[in-house]
Amino acid sequence: MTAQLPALQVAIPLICAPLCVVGRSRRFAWWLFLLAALASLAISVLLALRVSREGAFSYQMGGWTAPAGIEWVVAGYNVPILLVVSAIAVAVAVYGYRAAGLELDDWHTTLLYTFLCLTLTGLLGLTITGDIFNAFVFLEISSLSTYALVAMGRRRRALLSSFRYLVIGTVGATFFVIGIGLAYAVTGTLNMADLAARVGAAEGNRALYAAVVFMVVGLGVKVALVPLHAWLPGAYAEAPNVVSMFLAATSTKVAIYILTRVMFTVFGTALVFTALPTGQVLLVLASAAMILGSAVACFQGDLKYLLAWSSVAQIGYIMAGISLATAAGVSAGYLHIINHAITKAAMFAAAGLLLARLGSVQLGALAGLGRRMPWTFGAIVVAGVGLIGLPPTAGFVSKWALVTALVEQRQWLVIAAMLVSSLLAMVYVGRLVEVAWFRDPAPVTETASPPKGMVAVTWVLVLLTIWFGIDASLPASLADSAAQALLGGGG
Amino acid sequence: MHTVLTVASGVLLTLGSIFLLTGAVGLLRFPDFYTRIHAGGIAETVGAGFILLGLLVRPDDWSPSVAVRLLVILAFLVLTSPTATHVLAQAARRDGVPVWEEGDGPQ
Amino acid sequence: MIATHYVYWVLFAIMMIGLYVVISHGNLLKKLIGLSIFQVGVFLFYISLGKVRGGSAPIISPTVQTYSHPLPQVLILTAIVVGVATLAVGLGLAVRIFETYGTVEEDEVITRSATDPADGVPEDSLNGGGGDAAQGDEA
Amino acid sequence: MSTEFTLVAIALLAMLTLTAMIISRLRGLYGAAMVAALFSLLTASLFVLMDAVDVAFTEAAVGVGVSTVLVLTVLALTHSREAVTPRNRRLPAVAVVVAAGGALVYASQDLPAFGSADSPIQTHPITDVYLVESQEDIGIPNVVTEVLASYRGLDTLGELIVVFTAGLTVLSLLGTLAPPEDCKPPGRFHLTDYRVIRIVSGLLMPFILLFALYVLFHGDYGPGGGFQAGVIFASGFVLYGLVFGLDRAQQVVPPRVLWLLVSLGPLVYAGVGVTTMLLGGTFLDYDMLNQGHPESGQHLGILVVETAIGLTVAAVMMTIFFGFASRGVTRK
Repeated sequence: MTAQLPALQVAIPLICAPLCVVGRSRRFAWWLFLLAALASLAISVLLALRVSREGAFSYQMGGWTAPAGIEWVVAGYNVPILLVVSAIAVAVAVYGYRAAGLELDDWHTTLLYTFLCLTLTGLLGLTITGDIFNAFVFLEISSLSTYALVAMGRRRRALLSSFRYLVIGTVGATFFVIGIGLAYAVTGTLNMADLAARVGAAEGNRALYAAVVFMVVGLGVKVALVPLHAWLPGAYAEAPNVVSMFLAATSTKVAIYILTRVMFTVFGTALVFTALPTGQVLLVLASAAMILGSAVACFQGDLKYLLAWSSVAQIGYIMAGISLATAAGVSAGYLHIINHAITKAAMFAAAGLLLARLGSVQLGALAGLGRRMPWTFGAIVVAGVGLIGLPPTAGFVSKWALVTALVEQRQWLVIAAMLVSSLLAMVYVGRLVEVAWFRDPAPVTETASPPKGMVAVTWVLVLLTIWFGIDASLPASLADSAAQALLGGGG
Repeated sequence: MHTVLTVASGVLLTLGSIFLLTGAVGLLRFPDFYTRIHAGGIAETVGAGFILLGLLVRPDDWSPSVAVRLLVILAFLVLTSPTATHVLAQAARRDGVPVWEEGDGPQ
Repeated sequence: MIATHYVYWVLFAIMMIGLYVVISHGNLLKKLIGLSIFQVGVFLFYISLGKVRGGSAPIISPTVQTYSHPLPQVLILTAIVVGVATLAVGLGLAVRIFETYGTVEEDEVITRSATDPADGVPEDSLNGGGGDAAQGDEA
Repeated sequence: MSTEFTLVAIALLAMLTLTAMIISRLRGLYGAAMVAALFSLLTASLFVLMDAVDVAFTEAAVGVGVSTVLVLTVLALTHSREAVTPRNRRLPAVAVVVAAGGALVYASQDLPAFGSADSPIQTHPITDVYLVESQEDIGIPNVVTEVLASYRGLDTLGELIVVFTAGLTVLSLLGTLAPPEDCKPPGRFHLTDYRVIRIVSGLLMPFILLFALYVLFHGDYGPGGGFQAGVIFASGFVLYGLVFGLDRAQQVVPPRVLWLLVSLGPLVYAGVGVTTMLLGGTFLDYDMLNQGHPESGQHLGILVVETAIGLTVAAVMMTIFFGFASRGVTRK
């Protein structure tokens, strides 16, 4: 039965989605989503063990051998992503049990879990597939369900955010499809491994160069790399909080993964980084993202917008590591994917606690509440330290790895950008501290304390960031094997 | 026989094209909504009908299955196109679209 | 070059007309129509890649020798369906935006969103809902 | 390329470009929607010209049919006149278009000539797998159906999930379908009052539904398949709803049933996958369905899968249409 695990990884959440609709009950849908998340986590752990034991392996869909049929590949480079996505899904499921009902009516809660199942299906499928057009299909599944989730936000601005995301996202996906088409025209195949083998023969082909550009731009939209980040702040901040927590931790990370997969294992470093100036361009954009994201975050009056802009900056860190195209750089990027996913999930979870208690996360409404809600603000501060990248949090570990990789390549300007960005992060986290502890409390109507389950999930995530900050052996080994798999030319 | 059919087919196709063309001209040149849908309706039924008939009698690669399909298309065309024109005219009359009369000048 | 590549160039032009409409027009519905044009250009490009001179549709029959390639057609069948699904979702959003903002012009939506003090307030509390917390506690 | 082919292609491409430009200029959106339908029709003709009959069928059903009806319905619910585009929006648009277009033209220098038989696509080994070996492995004349439902069956499952998601999203945005009694059209005007349209659509209904079934089950031998069949089936009901009123259409297919049908398709499709896994194959390996005769297993699998697609597509299209249309009725 273990041979079937790759298919089950995606099939279980996929089947749970229509079942949620048939069940027509909020409770039932929640159970199904929890089941899907737990099953995915269990399966991804089993897959990770198998990869560490016997290396990469593939799964032939429909029994057709690779280029004719669709192939799924499990290897060092996607195992960490599978683990992160399904672990966050479990956290979101437990957290959402009480949190979702705070923002949505019964019927929309049922749909929320259905869409979460679909997003999970899309993200996992996108991660595991070894066929480039199949990747587009899963990308669209996750995108479409994400638009629906964002539009469920309580404020009417959520609708506009969702619409913008839809238009920008679809243009990005279409660019990706154009890139696939150009590569297909030159190689005649859609299978990633087969593509990689045939790309070498078509050296200097201008259509292939354009294919790289279109794919990087198209996926850049999904990654929300500056200047293609316009959809992100609105989408993250206006979505219901459970959704923000899930998306901020997973969706851009999966997009980054598929971008690295395309750059390193499909087109190869020789084409992407030597023949084309992709590395330099991406480094410049990543530096711009770090500074712009953190700077804009300092001026936000709404905690969720602040967190969303900080995500823009953090994506810059990850992209900086990856665009070095060295083992150390890619490994640092992966490490930051894992650590930032946990940190940002913890941050949004804490924001959700505030939303549950105050009904708003405007900074003005949080004034002086630090003493009254020590647990919530404690979580925010610890996770905030993680965003700045100070010890003993996980953020420090990955930033340290990133700086080491940058020094190795003598990218002093990028390091300078990182420093500026970290200082700015200190400003916006400091602002939160100042608002919470050093301002006169606003007269707030006291409501019941947030549900215990939500607090527990928040603190589990916070403690996890501290643990990975002290003992980084698990994420570091995952990241190292990912970098090895990507750069070792394993298709 | 073959030549006769080919010529007949050519004549029918030409006739159909002429009707389509006049329909298009009429659509542009007629003064008001009602006369325009008249032109459009003619093009749709008569023009397309002649073209289908022309294809039907074409002797090259003639086969019963294609002929039956053409006839079915013709039947549906005769059924739906006048209905559409009718509904358009009805809707225009209900909304009070004015009828052009002699001396109104072009719209 | 012209004789062998003209089809691609025209299709690229169509894609770019669509893309131009998406970016430059502020009307949400027009944006969606532009998006469809952009996508249709890409669909035609794929199909043109699979076409073979003198070929016919890939339905195997003993009388035909050359077939155009079936794979691009399959991909585009999928993509068309994805496209119409996106269109339907976009239209649904446009209807809701019109109902809450009273316009489907992006610029007007943004100005109304910025000047309207009610915008910071959750929509359902405006409607006199507010029973959410109670629901949460039941669970 | 033969001269006729080139002439027809150039004529169609010219008209296509022209219509695209007209759409971009038109500020009356009803007009733009109708020209967009024409654009789709031209596209479908080009697909036929380039031997993609299945795609042409789908584009005709989707672009000319579904999209147009949806856009028109939404225009009735919103504004149909576009404001003048501010000049400051044009510059970034031009910049993006010039960059992207430039990249494409640059790329086209190394693209294989249009229609060449020795391009990498045509010479890749999978061409033979699809066009020759498939006839022994599966034995269905329409290769597009084979590749769609079997070789790349997973893509098609994904596509079905996308359709499912779209249906749910529209429902989530526009609220649950209104009960039939709330969907009575406002009194004074009934399309049913027109005897001509009532009788003609009454005459057409059975043929439309019959045609949908034909398209579904004939997909193995000619253009067609689950998706097109679903769209045609739904269009029959849309016609019925338009002419006889939404309330009566919803009495024929109650919202509850629609809900079930919407989720039935993905369940059946994925269920086939799980079944083949339980029988010892991989996901969606239809060979397992009949182990003695893998060919007939493939036939069975493809048939079930196509039916599942047809069901869900029809149900989703009806849901979306009823969602938009009942919004209009209940809002008034």
